[in-house]
Amino acid sequence: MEEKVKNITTDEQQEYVINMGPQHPSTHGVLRLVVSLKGEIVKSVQPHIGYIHRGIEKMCESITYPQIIHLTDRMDYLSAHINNEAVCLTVEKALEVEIPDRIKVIRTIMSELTRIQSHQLWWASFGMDLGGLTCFFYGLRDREKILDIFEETCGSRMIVSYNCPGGLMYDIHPNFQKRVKEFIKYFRKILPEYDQLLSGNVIFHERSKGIGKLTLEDAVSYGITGPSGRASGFSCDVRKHEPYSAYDKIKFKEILFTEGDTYHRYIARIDEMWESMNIIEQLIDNIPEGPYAVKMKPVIKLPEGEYYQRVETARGELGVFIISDGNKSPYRVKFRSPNFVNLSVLNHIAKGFKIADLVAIGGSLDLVIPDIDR
Amino acid sequence: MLFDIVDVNSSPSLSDPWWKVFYDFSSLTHKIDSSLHNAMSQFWTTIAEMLIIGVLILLFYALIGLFLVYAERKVCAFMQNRLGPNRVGPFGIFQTIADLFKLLFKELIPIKNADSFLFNLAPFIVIIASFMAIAAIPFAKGLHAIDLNIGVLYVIAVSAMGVIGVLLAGWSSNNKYSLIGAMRSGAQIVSYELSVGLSIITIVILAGSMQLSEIVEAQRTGWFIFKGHIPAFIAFIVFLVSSTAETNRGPFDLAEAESELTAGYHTEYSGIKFAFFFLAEYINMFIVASIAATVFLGGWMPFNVGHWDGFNHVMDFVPPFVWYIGKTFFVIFIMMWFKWTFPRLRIDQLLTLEWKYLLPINLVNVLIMAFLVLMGWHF
Amino acid sequence: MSNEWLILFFLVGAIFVGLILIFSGIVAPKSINPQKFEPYECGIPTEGVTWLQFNVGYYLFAILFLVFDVETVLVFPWAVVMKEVGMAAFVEIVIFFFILGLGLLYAWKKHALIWE
Amino acid sequence: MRSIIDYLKEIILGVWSLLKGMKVTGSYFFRPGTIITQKYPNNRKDLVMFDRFKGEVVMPHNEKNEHKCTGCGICEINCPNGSIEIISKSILTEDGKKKRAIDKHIYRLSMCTFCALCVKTCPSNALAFSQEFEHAVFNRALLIKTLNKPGSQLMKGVE
Amino acid sequence: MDKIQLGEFIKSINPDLEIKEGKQYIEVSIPPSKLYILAKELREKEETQFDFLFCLSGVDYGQDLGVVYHLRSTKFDHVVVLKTRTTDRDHPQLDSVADIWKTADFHEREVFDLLGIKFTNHPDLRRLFLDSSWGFPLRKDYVDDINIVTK
Repeated sequence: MEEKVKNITTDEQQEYVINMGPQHPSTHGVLRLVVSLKGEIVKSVQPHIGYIHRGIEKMCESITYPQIIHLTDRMDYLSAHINNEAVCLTVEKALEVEIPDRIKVIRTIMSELTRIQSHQLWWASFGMDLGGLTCFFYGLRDREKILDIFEETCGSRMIVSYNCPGGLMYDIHPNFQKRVKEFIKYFRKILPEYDQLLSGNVIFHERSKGIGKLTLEDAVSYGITGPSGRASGFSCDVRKHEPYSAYDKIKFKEILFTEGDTYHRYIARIDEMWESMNIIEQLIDNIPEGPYAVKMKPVIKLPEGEYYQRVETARGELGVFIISDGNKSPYRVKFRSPNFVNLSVLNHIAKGFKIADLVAIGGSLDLVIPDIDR
Repeated sequence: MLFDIVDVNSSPSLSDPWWKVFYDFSSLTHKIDSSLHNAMSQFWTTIAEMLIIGVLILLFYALIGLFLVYAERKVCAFMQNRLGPNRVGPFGIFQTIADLFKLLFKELIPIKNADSFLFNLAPFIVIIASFMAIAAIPFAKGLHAIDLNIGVLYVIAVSAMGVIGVLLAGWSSNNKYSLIGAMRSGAQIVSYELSVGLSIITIVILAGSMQLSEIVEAQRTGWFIFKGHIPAFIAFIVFLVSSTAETNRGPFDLAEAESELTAGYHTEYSGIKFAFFFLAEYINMFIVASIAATVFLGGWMPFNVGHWDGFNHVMDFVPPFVWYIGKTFFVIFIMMWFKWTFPRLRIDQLLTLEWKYLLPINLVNVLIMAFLVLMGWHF
Repeated sequence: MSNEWLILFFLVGAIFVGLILIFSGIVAPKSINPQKFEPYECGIPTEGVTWLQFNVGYYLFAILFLVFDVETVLVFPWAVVMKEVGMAAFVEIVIFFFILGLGLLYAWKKHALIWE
Repeated sequence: MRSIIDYLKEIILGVWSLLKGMKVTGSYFFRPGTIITQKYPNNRKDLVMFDRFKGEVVMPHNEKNEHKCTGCGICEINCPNGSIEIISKSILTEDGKKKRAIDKHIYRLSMCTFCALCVKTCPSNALAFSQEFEHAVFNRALLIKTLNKPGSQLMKGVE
Repeated sequence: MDKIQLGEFIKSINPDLEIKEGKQYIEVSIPPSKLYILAKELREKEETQFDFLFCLSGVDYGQDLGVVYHLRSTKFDHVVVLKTRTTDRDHPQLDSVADIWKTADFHEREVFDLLGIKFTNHPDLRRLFLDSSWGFPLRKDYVDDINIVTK
């Protein structure tokens, strides 16, 4: 009897283990978090992943380089175009192909549009995580405009598959420039509304300020990149540090904060949308003339060696590491996906906060599950 | 008997214009009562009246529930820049009826290891609580089922009873999300009960009565929200916030916080049992909105302004029931507006809001109001 | 109508729920699948017991609630007669609220109003 | 005193920020004209997709029931999912030579990821994307399509 | 420091290292036994400060199993690639660097999951994506008759 009473009062007995996911409204995908609670307080979060592991890295070993590109779409489906670009850049780097400026500029514009639409969806779902359902519809409404631009030029809305080694699949649509300009004009008017609805809100401030703090040291050690890392002061923007495509020709600023809490991860993304619009505005009127693709050999074979290319997706640094043995398919491909690394910090920063904060923190890290599982 | 509320003060007098007499339901109910008496004995009259009232209440209850669900879906859709239900019937007005039938024909799943007695008892409690609360609400002059002399207190007490149903539902489900949801709703009710009570006290001071019909009658010369100016307005805002919290709605829906607890206390309820919780939520919203309308916005009293006689006549021409419903739906609209704009609070912030903001404000507000009444500074 | 008639509303509510439940029980389909009766936890079997001792930090709130709710009940009759009694009632309630306010302030300063 | 002023300021600013949010939703509520929702099955007739829209792979035939596919199999090689299968036959040309020609161009819509590699790499531009976007069928077997129409011929002049 | 200086500096830490100047980054091949010490030195030395492990990939080289570490310094913005390989295919073991760079925790679990390389001193070495009934799919000799369709 006495032992029984003792058992109940020990801390282990008080722990309340709850599965959040794989079928849960707040994990955007099939992520399973095993959460130990004490009361409402999170004691530890164990992510269990792999529910949609498709073995993309293994699949890449048996297909050709142009075919890899359409697989990368499916990793981080919100940054599909940027993922494509990463593989193309790696292949082009390995083959030492000179890419004309037109392609570079179009790729950059498309990347930034991709970034904006990804952040719009993130904003929408983050608002929903905090319980503001209206955000979801506003975010998706505006995202639709970018997707229309994509559809007109690339033929599909989200999984664009617009890149190919040596350039682009097709030239941009004649309406492209006009539509993008229209969108920028529209979105510059709409974005302050996002602030009024969510970011200026006192409830939102209470929910996000000081929640899930990540110090700079931890951010570097955990390798948290993207807006989440930059909110902690980690200068990790690949566009600045290792410029690719047309990023070396344009002026933009890297959004950096030092606080590293949920609120600043949020603000970093909102500011990035403004910055992306600036980038697009610099480029959209001066797309140089030229071919939209460089003639490549019908069968692309990379020379033997190791190639690494980093790009900045909407969520952080994507690395493509290709080991080639000279065949038409790679020997080993490794995708250093930003979400996989960002997920690893969840336990560290969510500990000690409440279960509602866990949802907010998870939302502010902006996880895309297929990119974690690959 | 049942229809024999005769209030000397409020009975129609000859000085009133004809439409006021016409809109007075007490004469109608008297007529029904007397004709029934003539037709049959005392006992059967009672039975017949019971049946009439029961059926009327049920109809009203179901109609209000269905309409509110539809209204919420339309309001939220328009706020979210979309169309909302638009397929079933014109503008989708039959959508909720279709949903009701769908829910009626769904399987009721008994959960393994759940406390089945409490599990089945919970929907009864939430529905009965809302039924009993609706009994004391004055819809129009004379259209008033029970006119308790402690009406305000009674409505607050009974509408708070529904939370017991929520607690039972969460506890008995044998589900961890439900349990957390139930605990949260317990903490919530423990706090927000106070604010509702205190903000009503502010008005009771002004009215000098707790009887709802008398409170309405006292607003013949002006609604309390105008009569008591600033303190009454503050009390109205506090009442809105805390009653939203009490009905588990809007930014305070922590008990069913869908992004954290999937569906909170009613995670395990399926089919029509779920529909009862859903219905009770809307009816509770209706109840608190009608209390707000009755206590602060003058119930079924028309909107009159000082000496604008023409304007006042036009306003008087609108039936009192329409005034009452209009005011209630105005309050409901504001509550929906809250829900579809704000992100959800966290549990500790919810309590902070109550104990550090609403309660002190309320205490001071009651004193200011008492002082105003003492000095006769109200209108 | 007298107050005892409240029972009518109680009965109408109970009958309403009961009849609909019975009706639904008759018309609703039934299918047996052992997994369907498991409590929902995102598709994963529940770990451990659900009815555990559960630490919610509202014990103090419950006590505070008791104090203040009793106070509300006391204030209601005062509010009704406030107009008639006049100044004396006002002075009394100021003292009453002052003491209560001190209590709240004490709880505030002692960090009792923080949910753990 | 200072703390009381701060306290009141906090309340007023907080309520103000909430009102600003309510302004946004409220303004949309009273402007139903901004709604852009499409009533999908009702507007089917005037729903026009963009001309580059990747609906499904088709093989355009001209009015004489001729297509351009030579059966070279490049699309089959390039398809990353193996959704294209080419069954070829050998036919006798007019001058009596044996020649490889297409018998069946089998396209499995259920496996297609719309990467457009087949359309792009086809040397004779025999494939194209249609605007069809309603792919749902009741039988999975209907998703396996034969792209060349029965009795169709290779267009003259296409090698 | 540019690439050549960096190579020379690393050579000065440990003269027996095999340092190759790759196309992009400087590549250091290192036997498993010395990996942990070098990693710690690279992380802590004032001149290098490789504080950001941005990629950790396991590679099956056919005969050997190896791990490639991509390190970057946030202060100097220079990159070094460490390569280590072990010939033991049945019980491959390497030292974990999870206490130097916390990001290695998940990366090493992934490598363990997909290639079967055990990391000693890892805080929580469990399979990440797959359950224990699977083999190690990224190995070249992995056979799965059901799920892998070869044409």
